[in-house]
Amino acid sequence: MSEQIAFWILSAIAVLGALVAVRKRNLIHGVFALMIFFAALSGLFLLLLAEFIAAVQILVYIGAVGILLLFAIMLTERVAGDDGRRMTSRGWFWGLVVAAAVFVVLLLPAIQQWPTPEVTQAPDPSVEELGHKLMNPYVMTLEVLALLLTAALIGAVTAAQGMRKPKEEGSPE
Amino acid sequence: MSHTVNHESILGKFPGTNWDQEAGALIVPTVQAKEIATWLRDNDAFLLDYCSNVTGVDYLECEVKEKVTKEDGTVETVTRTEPSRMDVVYHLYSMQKQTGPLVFKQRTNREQPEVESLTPVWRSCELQEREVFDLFGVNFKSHPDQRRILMWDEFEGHPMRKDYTEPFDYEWEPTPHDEILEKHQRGKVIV
Amino acid sequence: MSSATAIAPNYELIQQDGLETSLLEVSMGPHHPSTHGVFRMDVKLDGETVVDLQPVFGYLHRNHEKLAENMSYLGSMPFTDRLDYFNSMTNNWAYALAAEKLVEIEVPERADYLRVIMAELTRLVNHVSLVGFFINDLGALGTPLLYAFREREKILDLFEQASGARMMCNYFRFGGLRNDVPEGWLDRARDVVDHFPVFLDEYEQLLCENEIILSRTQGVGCLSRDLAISAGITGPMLRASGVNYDIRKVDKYSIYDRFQFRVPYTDGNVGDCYDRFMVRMLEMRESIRILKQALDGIGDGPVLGNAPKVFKPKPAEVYGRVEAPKGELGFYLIADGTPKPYRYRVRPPSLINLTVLRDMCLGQKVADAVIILGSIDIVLGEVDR
Amino acid sequence: MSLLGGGIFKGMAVTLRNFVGSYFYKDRLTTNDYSWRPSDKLPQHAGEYPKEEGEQLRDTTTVTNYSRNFPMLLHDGSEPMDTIRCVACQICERECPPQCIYIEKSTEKKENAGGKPQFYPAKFDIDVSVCMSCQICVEVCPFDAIVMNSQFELSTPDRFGGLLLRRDDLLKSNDYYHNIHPEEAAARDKRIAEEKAAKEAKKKAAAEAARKKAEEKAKADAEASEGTPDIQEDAE
Amino acid sequence: MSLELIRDILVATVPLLLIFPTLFAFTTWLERKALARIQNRIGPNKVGVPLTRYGGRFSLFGLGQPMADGIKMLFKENIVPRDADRLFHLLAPILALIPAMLVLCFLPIDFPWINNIQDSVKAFMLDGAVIFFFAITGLNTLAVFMAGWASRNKYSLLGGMRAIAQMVSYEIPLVLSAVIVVMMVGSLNAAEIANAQAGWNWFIFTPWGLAAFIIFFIAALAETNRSPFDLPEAESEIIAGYFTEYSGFKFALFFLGEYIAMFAISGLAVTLFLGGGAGPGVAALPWLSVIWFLVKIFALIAVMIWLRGTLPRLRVDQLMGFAWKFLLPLSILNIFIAGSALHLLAGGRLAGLDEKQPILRQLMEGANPLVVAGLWIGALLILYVAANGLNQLSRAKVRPREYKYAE
Repeated sequence: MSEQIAFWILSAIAVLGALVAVRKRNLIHGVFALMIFFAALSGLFLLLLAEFIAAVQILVYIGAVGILLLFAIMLTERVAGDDGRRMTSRGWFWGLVVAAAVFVVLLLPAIQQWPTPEVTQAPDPSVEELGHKLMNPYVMTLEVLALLLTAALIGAVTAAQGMRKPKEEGSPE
Repeated sequence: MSHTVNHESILGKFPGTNWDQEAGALIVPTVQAKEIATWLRDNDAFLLDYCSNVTGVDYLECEVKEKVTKEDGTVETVTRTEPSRMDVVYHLYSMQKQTGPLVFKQRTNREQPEVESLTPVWRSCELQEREVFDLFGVNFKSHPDQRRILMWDEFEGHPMRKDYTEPFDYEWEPTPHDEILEKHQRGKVIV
Repeated sequence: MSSATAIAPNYELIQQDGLETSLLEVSMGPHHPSTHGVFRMDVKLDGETVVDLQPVFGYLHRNHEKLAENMSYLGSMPFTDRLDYFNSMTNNWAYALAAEKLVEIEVPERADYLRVIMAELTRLVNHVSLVGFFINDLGALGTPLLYAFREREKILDLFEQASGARMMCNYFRFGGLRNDVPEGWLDRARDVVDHFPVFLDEYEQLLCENEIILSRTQGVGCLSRDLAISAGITGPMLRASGVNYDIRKVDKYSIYDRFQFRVPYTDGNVGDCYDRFMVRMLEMRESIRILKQALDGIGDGPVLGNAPKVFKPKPAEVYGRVEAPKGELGFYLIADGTPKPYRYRVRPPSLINLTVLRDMCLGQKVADAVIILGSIDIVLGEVDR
Repeated sequence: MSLLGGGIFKGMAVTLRNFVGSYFYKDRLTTNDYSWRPSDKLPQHAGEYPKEEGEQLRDTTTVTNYSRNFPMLLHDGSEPMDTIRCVACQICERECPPQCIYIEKSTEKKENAGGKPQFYPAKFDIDVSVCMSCQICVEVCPFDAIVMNSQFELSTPDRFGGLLLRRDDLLKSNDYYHNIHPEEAAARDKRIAEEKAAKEAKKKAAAEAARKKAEEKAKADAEASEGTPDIQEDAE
Repeated sequence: MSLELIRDILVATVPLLLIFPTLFAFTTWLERKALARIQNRIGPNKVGVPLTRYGGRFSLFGLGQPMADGIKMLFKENIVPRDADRLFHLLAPILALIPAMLVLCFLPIDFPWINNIQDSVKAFMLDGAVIFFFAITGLNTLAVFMAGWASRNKYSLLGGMRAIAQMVSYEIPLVLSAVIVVMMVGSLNAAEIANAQAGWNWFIFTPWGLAAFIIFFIAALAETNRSPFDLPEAESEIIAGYFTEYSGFKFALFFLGEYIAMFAISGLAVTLFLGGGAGPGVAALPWLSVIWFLVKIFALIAVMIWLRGTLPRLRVDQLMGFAWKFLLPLSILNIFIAGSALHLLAGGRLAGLDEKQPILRQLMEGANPLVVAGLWIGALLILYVAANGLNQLSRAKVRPREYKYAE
């Protein structure tokens, strides 16, 4: 019974957070609303007893992506959004239609009770199990991912470096 | 005192300059000022590479009584009116030769005081010339950044001039010493 | 020439298309914890790097020179205490030296010895407090500063017993000193001077090999030899840039030629904040040597020479200068026969040492600009007069 | 440097030594505890502070007997206005650099301690908010009438009137002066005594010389009246 | 929601909310007294119970000072800059406090009232404690930036940006040095890590454990903006950094958040390296482990205060260089050394070790002392040479200089 209440509260917070993130004119408020959404999501993971994923969710999404968004915001102008520019893109009608279509497709299984695939064996969400899986069958994907990330890191550094090329060569240190 | 700088050779080389014996200073026409200054700095005999002090002196119109001994030996005082003028005084030293001050003066009138800036020759004159501009009103030609240094920019007048009268002190507050203030108004007003 | 508007010559800001980054203009204003008084620096920052720096003076300007021109010669002696309020004794001495040149008074032997003792004690006070403030700007929360102030207290007590006041001593007169030191003062002075090297060893052990201080101060705010000479820099800052020029050795004024002491300086290829900090630490040890010799050599006798009752010098023009702890402090006096000076000019070492603040700070970080200002050792009473 | 963090550890050793030292060597602690005093003994107003003679802020440990603060007028005997030393010559008012002394001379003269009729200052105000305790007035005063006090608790609620010390607040007795600055007071009294002695001696010498001259003149008239032959033996 | 579950959760968390703020008050007093004594001062001794009849007062050695500060902070006027972002100006101190308090419950201090609650709650709290710890302390960066941005003040903006750069780059060495301990114990559970170091075989006594502890401690200093790394609130450069515009109780909240973060991170250091509640006499009196845990925390805090009294501050680029060019490579190297040494020692039976017994004792009896000694010295040597090499690499030119004298 308590899980039901917790689930409804958390999902309500999640939806609210997402809505605020979209509607808010002030970018900073938008980013912080997004982070509330991530926190609610991590709460939902906890409800599913997958606490490693919940922790990683907080660590990665709020800790890293959030900060990245803040860095990006610091570089843009007119963040407070109080300068009266209205952005009414003309194609809002077609946007609404596509959104409705996606919603319908999502709702179909719930309405017609399609036979949900049997869960063969309840996945053991513990960290140890995850560690073993990562190391044996999926070690290749892990290495490729690592390579990809380092490449992205080096790319970012060279891009940032290029922006301000201090001319003085003999600068100390 | 570290040994002083002999000035005869300068007078020789630059006819425009003359030597004010009583003050012990080299009077230099503003036109040649920069040329002489660079020569003094680079010439091996002087190497005056350090300009220690730059300041202005304001002389008002005043009568000077002098004792003039006429041919027949009688001494009688004649009053001569000294014209008003404004001096900019430079004290030059040499750090390599460790020789004493050579006092180097540029003279100009008090109405539009205009003097050659020596900041390109010695960087130490930069702030001090700005101060002379601020407090005396002397305009320094080709000074890189001539602004008021001590007073705020909207301040009119040049406080260090002898004929400067204080503006009304609008921030005046009733103080116990207002009896003293009135006494001052009656008695001596700070010139 | 570095004109006022050009941003740092050696620093070119590439404008990325569509991304005009504006410079962050911060005014490290008159009310800032590390500007040693009311002094403002308008700093243009690109991120953390200083791109342009404009010093602004004048917040403490009370036109000391105009006051002096409307007051008797003796009347402006107490005002010289307030020029560089850390070293009132050396300010008095510079003024007294200039005035004595006007009237050719002969200063008695004991007065000269006491003058040297007072000046060297002031140099200790100034250098100790400066090193304390400098390390405090680096971020050490007050510990070195409070050690320095503990030693400074002892010396200020000596000043209070001699002249009646700790900082505003008003102790020198034309031709000698106002009154003799109370008996027992010289022994107390000897104890303070004997304990000082012990304190300096502890201080050097705390500061001189600390990696953080070394990496924070070395290579920061470099001042070349010829820029230093041309910009009229004097005092420890000049000697840190490699020029061996100490007015006590050059002019040999008063009785400095009787004492053996050395002048520390560098070979001039770096001249950064670390050199300025170390030159001051070594200068303190030399001052202690002078003090020891002076305390041994002092004799008895009168303290005030045959000073005339009313000081009315003949018309003359004089420039007297002294090696103040901050640099060359000079007084340019023009007398016109009345008891008031016609022109009274103070040559402030702090103001002129600030000429190169902008050149040293360009391209450095904000934290370095604060330290460079700290290493120049300015006191606003003297800068703004 | 030798060890990687060598310098930092040395520095930490110094602070540790100071930390431990401050518990054992009491002379390291230079901050002396400004002694706490019950509120009734705090000064209410600069003017009426210690009316009874000689009461000095004994228990503040910070005041040494050399420190000078604001000036005070001296009087010798017990009744201030009878034995005041100041003769309102206004030299100190002229010489004072910040111009903070204001004197109004009395119209008629009054007997002072030495019996000679003298002027006295009807009004003698020092504006303590302007005075910078530079001791120039003490130096230029020919009558040793003004000396420096070491009383520093002068805070007053009223910004204007409170900081203008009138003549009666400034007047202090000579033995109060001996109490706060013993050495200086003793030296000053000795100098005054010597000058007085020298003056008496000179006066006595002058009186004696005058008397001797009067006798010679009397003797000379006597001879002149007897005849003129023995002029030459007077000459040598 | 069964009532016992709620009761157990409250029993597990509410006492923490009471104990640690009082410890915070005690630490502020300790810090001010210790700093004062380092600087040859006496420190606060004026606040106390006024015994008016005798004219004196009992100053209880200045312990009244934190209370006085707390009350003062309550009554100070709460200034909000005119064009500040009101909502975030208020939220920032709260967000600074939440993660610090939240993280406290992951510390395996077995208070007497802890062990009679359902082990499901206890298990949940301590399982995966290490990973949750780092996840939630990451939130602190958000709070600092929010404060910096919301105050609309150039100095706080500078302070906020410095704080982000510093925390992001010091989190990596922090996590990597914790990885070594997790590798040795084989589980993320804080209680298991603490029990694995029962008796005297704490992980700090192994060379890679010692290196990891030093890196962890330096990174912890940077994470909580303490002494040599207190750049975000550098008084001499940017006034008070991100909390320039804060006054009154919001400033006190920041202060409380910083100190609780200090407690939390030194608590984790104690759990990982100094054997949690382990110490002499714990076998005899089990409640002694709590005392030992707090004593070790206060030892670490004393070192932090000592550093604050001695060291000046690093510059921003040196701070970054130190993290990326010195701590990071060293911690990666340390992981390799620890991994290879454990492999050599345990020889493949690493998985077979049971958690109940202290890990090190099991590893030790297996191998002969010669190999162990060789491993120990070899690891220490490699680490020291690597540290010196890296230091020379990044700051080679920094040396005390010689000076000339002129007669």
